Amino acid sequence: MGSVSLLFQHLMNGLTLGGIYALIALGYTMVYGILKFINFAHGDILMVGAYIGLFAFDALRGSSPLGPWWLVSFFIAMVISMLGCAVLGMVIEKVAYKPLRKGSRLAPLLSAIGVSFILSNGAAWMFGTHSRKFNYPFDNSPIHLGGVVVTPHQILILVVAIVMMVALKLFVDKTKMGKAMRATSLDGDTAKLMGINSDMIISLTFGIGSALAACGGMLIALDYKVYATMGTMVGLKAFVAAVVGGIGNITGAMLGGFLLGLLETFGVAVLGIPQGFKDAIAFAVLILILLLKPEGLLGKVEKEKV
Amino acid sequence: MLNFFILILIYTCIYAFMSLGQNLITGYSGMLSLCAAGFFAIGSYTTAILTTSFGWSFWATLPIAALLSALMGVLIGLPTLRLKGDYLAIATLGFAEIVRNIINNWDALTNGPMGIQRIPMITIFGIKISPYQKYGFLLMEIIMLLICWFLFERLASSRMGRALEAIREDEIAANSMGINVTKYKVVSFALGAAVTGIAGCLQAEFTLSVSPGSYVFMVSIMVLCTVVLGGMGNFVAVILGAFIIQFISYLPQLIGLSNIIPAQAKQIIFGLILVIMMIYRPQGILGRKERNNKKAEKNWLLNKKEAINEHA
Amino acid sequence: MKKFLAIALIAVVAMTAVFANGSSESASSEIKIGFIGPLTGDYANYGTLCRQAVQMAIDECNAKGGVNGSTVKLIAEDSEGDPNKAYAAMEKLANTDKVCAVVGPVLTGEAFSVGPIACELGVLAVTPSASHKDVTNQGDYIFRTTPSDGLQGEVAGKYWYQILGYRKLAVLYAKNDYSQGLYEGMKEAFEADGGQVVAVETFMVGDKDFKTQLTKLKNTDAEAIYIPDYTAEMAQILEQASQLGVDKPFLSGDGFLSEEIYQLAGEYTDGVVYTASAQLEETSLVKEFRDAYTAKWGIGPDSFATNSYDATNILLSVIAKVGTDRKAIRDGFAAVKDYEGVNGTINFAENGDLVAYQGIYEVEGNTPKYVGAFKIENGKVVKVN
Amino acid sequence: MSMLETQALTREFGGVIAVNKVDFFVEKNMITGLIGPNGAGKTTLFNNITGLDTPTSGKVFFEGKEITGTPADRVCRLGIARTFQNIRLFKELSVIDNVMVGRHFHAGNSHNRTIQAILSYLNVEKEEKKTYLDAMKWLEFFGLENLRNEKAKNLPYGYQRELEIARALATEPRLLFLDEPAAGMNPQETEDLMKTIRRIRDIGVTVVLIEHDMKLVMNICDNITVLNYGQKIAQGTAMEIQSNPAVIEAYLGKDEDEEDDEE
Repeated sequence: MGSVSLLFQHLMNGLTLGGIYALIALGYTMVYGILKFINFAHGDILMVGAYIGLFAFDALRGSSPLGPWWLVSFFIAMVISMLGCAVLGMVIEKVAYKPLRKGSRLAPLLSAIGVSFILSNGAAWMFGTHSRKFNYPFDNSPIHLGGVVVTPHQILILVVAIVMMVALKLFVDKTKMGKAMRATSLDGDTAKLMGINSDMIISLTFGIGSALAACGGMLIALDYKVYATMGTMVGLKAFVAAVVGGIGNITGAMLGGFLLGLLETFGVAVLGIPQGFKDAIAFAVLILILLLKPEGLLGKVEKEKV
Repeated sequence: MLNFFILILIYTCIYAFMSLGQNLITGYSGMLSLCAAGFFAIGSYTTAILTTSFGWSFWATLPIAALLSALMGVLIGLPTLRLKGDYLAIATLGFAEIVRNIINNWDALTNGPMGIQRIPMITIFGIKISPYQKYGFLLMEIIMLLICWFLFERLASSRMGRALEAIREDEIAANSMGINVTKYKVVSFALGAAVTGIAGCLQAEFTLSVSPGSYVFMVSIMVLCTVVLGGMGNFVAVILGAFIIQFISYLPQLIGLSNIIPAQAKQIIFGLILVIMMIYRPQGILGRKERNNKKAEKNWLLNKKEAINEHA
Repeated sequence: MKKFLAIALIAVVAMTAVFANGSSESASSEIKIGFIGPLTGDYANYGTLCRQAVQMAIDECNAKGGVNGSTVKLIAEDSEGDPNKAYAAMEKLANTDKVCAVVGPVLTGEAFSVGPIACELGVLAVTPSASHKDVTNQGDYIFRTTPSDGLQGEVAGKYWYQILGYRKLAVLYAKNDYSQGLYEGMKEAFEADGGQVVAVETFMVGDKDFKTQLTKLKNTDAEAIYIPDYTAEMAQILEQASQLGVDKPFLSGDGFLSEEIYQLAGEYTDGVVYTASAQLEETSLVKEFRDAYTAKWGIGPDSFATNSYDATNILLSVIAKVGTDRKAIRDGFAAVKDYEGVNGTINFAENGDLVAYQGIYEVEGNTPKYVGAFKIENGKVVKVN
Repeated sequence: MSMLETQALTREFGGVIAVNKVDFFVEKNMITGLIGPNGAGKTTLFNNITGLDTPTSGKVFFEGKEITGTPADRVCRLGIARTFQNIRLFKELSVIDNVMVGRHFHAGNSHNRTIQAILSYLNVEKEEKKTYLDAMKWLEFFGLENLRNEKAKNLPYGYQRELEIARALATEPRLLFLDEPAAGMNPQETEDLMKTIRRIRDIGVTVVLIEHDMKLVMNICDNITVLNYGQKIAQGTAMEIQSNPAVIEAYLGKDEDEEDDEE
């Protein structure tokens, strides 16, 4: 393998990793944009989504052989999982976050950490601590492009991430609901005065964010398996990606996700950062971005009024 | 049974040290830091390395560990403390992870994943304080804790404490009142880090071994839980919180039901505590300690009376 | 506030009452055995598998009428993978529950914090899985039913060099005590023979993406890749290696002796050669144990669970012989000779190490094939029998 | 030279010029008013002088020394204090503690800062007593001493405004900036405020205020500067300003209570 194709292989690896971050960051950025706190439980909702998807998929496809029906079942399972997580997200919001909206900024964050603990340990309790395999709904034999190897699943992640981004962007920019969301994220109280039911909008945003997490969870699970703590680290990284891109900005979340994936891959592969410090890259990037451009790459400047 | 109770008290003291630090950082200055585990690790490894590889006495490593943790506090603090709430939380969480990565990967210094064993016991005037005879160890811890608690309480009641509270309430206004916000934030962060480092030293001396598995994110969460449960901005409350959290933490074992209760129950309970406390009692069990100006007020009333008398 | 404080206090008092109650119920006809391992956290899976094996051995024993008429009770403690918690667990098991011996701890780091106190308190601790070579050198009261890294690594390194004929190896291991211990043991033996470890990549526990490391290893001139890791991670590595078209053979350690790997990695396991405990081919014990375990817990045992099962059974047989005195149990345990366990014939060395032959397995398709038991004689790998 | 002077002070926010080459003067022992329509750049000018913001270009001089870009806490120590348009009290602290924060950098008496820190740590009680007495003087100045143990957030609005001024005065400034002190007050309260501002001037503190209440401004200000679209369009006494055509044009048809002042 020549050094150029090696570089391309790393690029491909980085892009898929980034695609995963981007996909989760989309949900993160929506929720943060509107509620202004880190939903620590986002990664755990993702995990619940993966479990729901796994069970639904296995039940639907039954013992039929790999074929088109698998693919259909997979997408039906994805819809079920997304709906399930949307409901879960809305319930969590209502129970654990809504009562805290007026309190100190610390309160919802701590509550979110609590929810995260309940979800991940509850799942370990109910489903056991071992990893479960999520079968590919299609033939995942690698495709060779020159010296570079790509799997159909990698392509699926990239495609889904981009489709989700475009759909989300259209939804937020073009629909009435999306406009209400933007208004609520800018100023919840004023939006309320303008006749927007901001409680409903926040709940809805949470639902959509959680559904996105479920979708991401299922796609990750194909590669990474399903287990109780699967969402923790990837959730944090996705948050970093969302911040790097500019929190609340959908395109920014994508950009941040890909950038982070590439940085992690190239940092280790090319710049020679020891593998043990791979996770540190994300946090170092976060600190740097917050210092140099706190609003993120594509974010808007928000100055505190004095 | 009593024996195990003493053990819980020993862990309570270790966590109480960390909660004092977390309380100064979060309760007083209002910064949500999630890197207690990082400073804890720095303290533990400083003691472990200096006592085993260099033959230092525990008492000599103590100030070094505190200083090193404080220095790390400054290093992480300077760039990150201007970040607001959530961002600071993630950045400090990241820092704790970086510390864990370092101790896990720097084999030459920390012996990597294997950790360091055979740490010599603490001696005072030639008397060994063996962790196996727990009473002596507990007594030593309590004395040290009381000293730290006294110093922190006094710090909080001084003008520095007031400045920190002002910063927590409104940074911009505090800044405009002549308070160097960055300096005070960094100092409180460093002091909090130092006392957390001391907790690490004690931990190392109690188990007589250190390894990276002890310095995980869960530790930071437990410390935060402790402060939230007891009451932010109240040093007595957080010590109480440390006791309750440790108690709950070992509860399944205490009541001899660890076979029946699933292992995850404890973590689920922690989660529930956080959520329920935030909804129903965000100020914690004891709540914030109001600043006490009683003596100064009395002095003022006295002065006033004198002035009136003179006038008359 | 006062109301709240009162409630909190009442709660504490109530809990204390309950716990006082809980620990005073010590029936005289009960034999208590402790277990320490991670039941939550990153390593929960491995601890849980071990605990289930211990539970199973005890249940079987009780079903047969217990030990000398007394029922055996398991008290399992969660260490969360944290050595400090493991330490507390040992304290508690020894002093509060008054167990007569402990199976565990599961992880090497835990074994290092538990070892000294086990020896101090005089409670036998038999670890099914802490393989670091120094674990048993901490004192008289710590034994293990897993071969030390020294042995496993030595056989592995020599087997790769002498039998498989590899001269250049690449390694991908987790930065944890288990993987690093095996890697270091293997490297020493392999390089002593004249082999060369040409590339070493690591990862952190919890990582799921190994493409960067594998892409780098793919482009070295190593003839094979050694992955002495835990099950779930190896499954990931094998799958991603296949996706990246890594055509080098994979070598592994006893983490591979697990049904889970075949469920997770399926056809990617084909061709892997690994070291694990030796077994006597003719006994049906292995299969019986596997089937019983799977039937009981719904998931197959791994090698650590198997070791736990053996450890518990040996312990029970020793207690049957010498009673519940801790010192007597320790001495009885050390005196065990040629115990026929699931893992074969078990003997202990002076320091508490398992005296064992090392088994070599080769995966064909989806099933491991037992190549045989091996030992080292004068620096040469020799097949036993 | 005036007590405070800005020279061509300019502040840009991403292409928007909030303050454009403003030369602003404050004379000692006078009450200076700063007026202008919403968004004229008044608060931005305040922020750039008091160190909460850094000018893009231009200079600020205080008592002959350049203080451009000096951080807010140092500006305060130099003798310039301020209040805020949207009251920024330390809400959870008591009234007296709020004022005591203002005494922060006056506490302690040694010149060596390390020694001072240690001393003040050893003498917490003594130091606190003195700080309390000093702070109390300012509460008494406003007649708020009986509310001293209330939490700041529980005070009625008018008292909160006064408390904020008391807190600023506790830093012993020679120059005091008040950002819309009369906002939200009823006529009676405004009347009282005017008296208070005069009393502050009489104890030797120079006052600068931003205000929309023209009656108040015209009544008490010795000197008035008018900003519009970031530029200074007029300066002079109340009489001069009232007859200035540029000012009249700027204000014509403008609703004074439209919206908050922008930066």
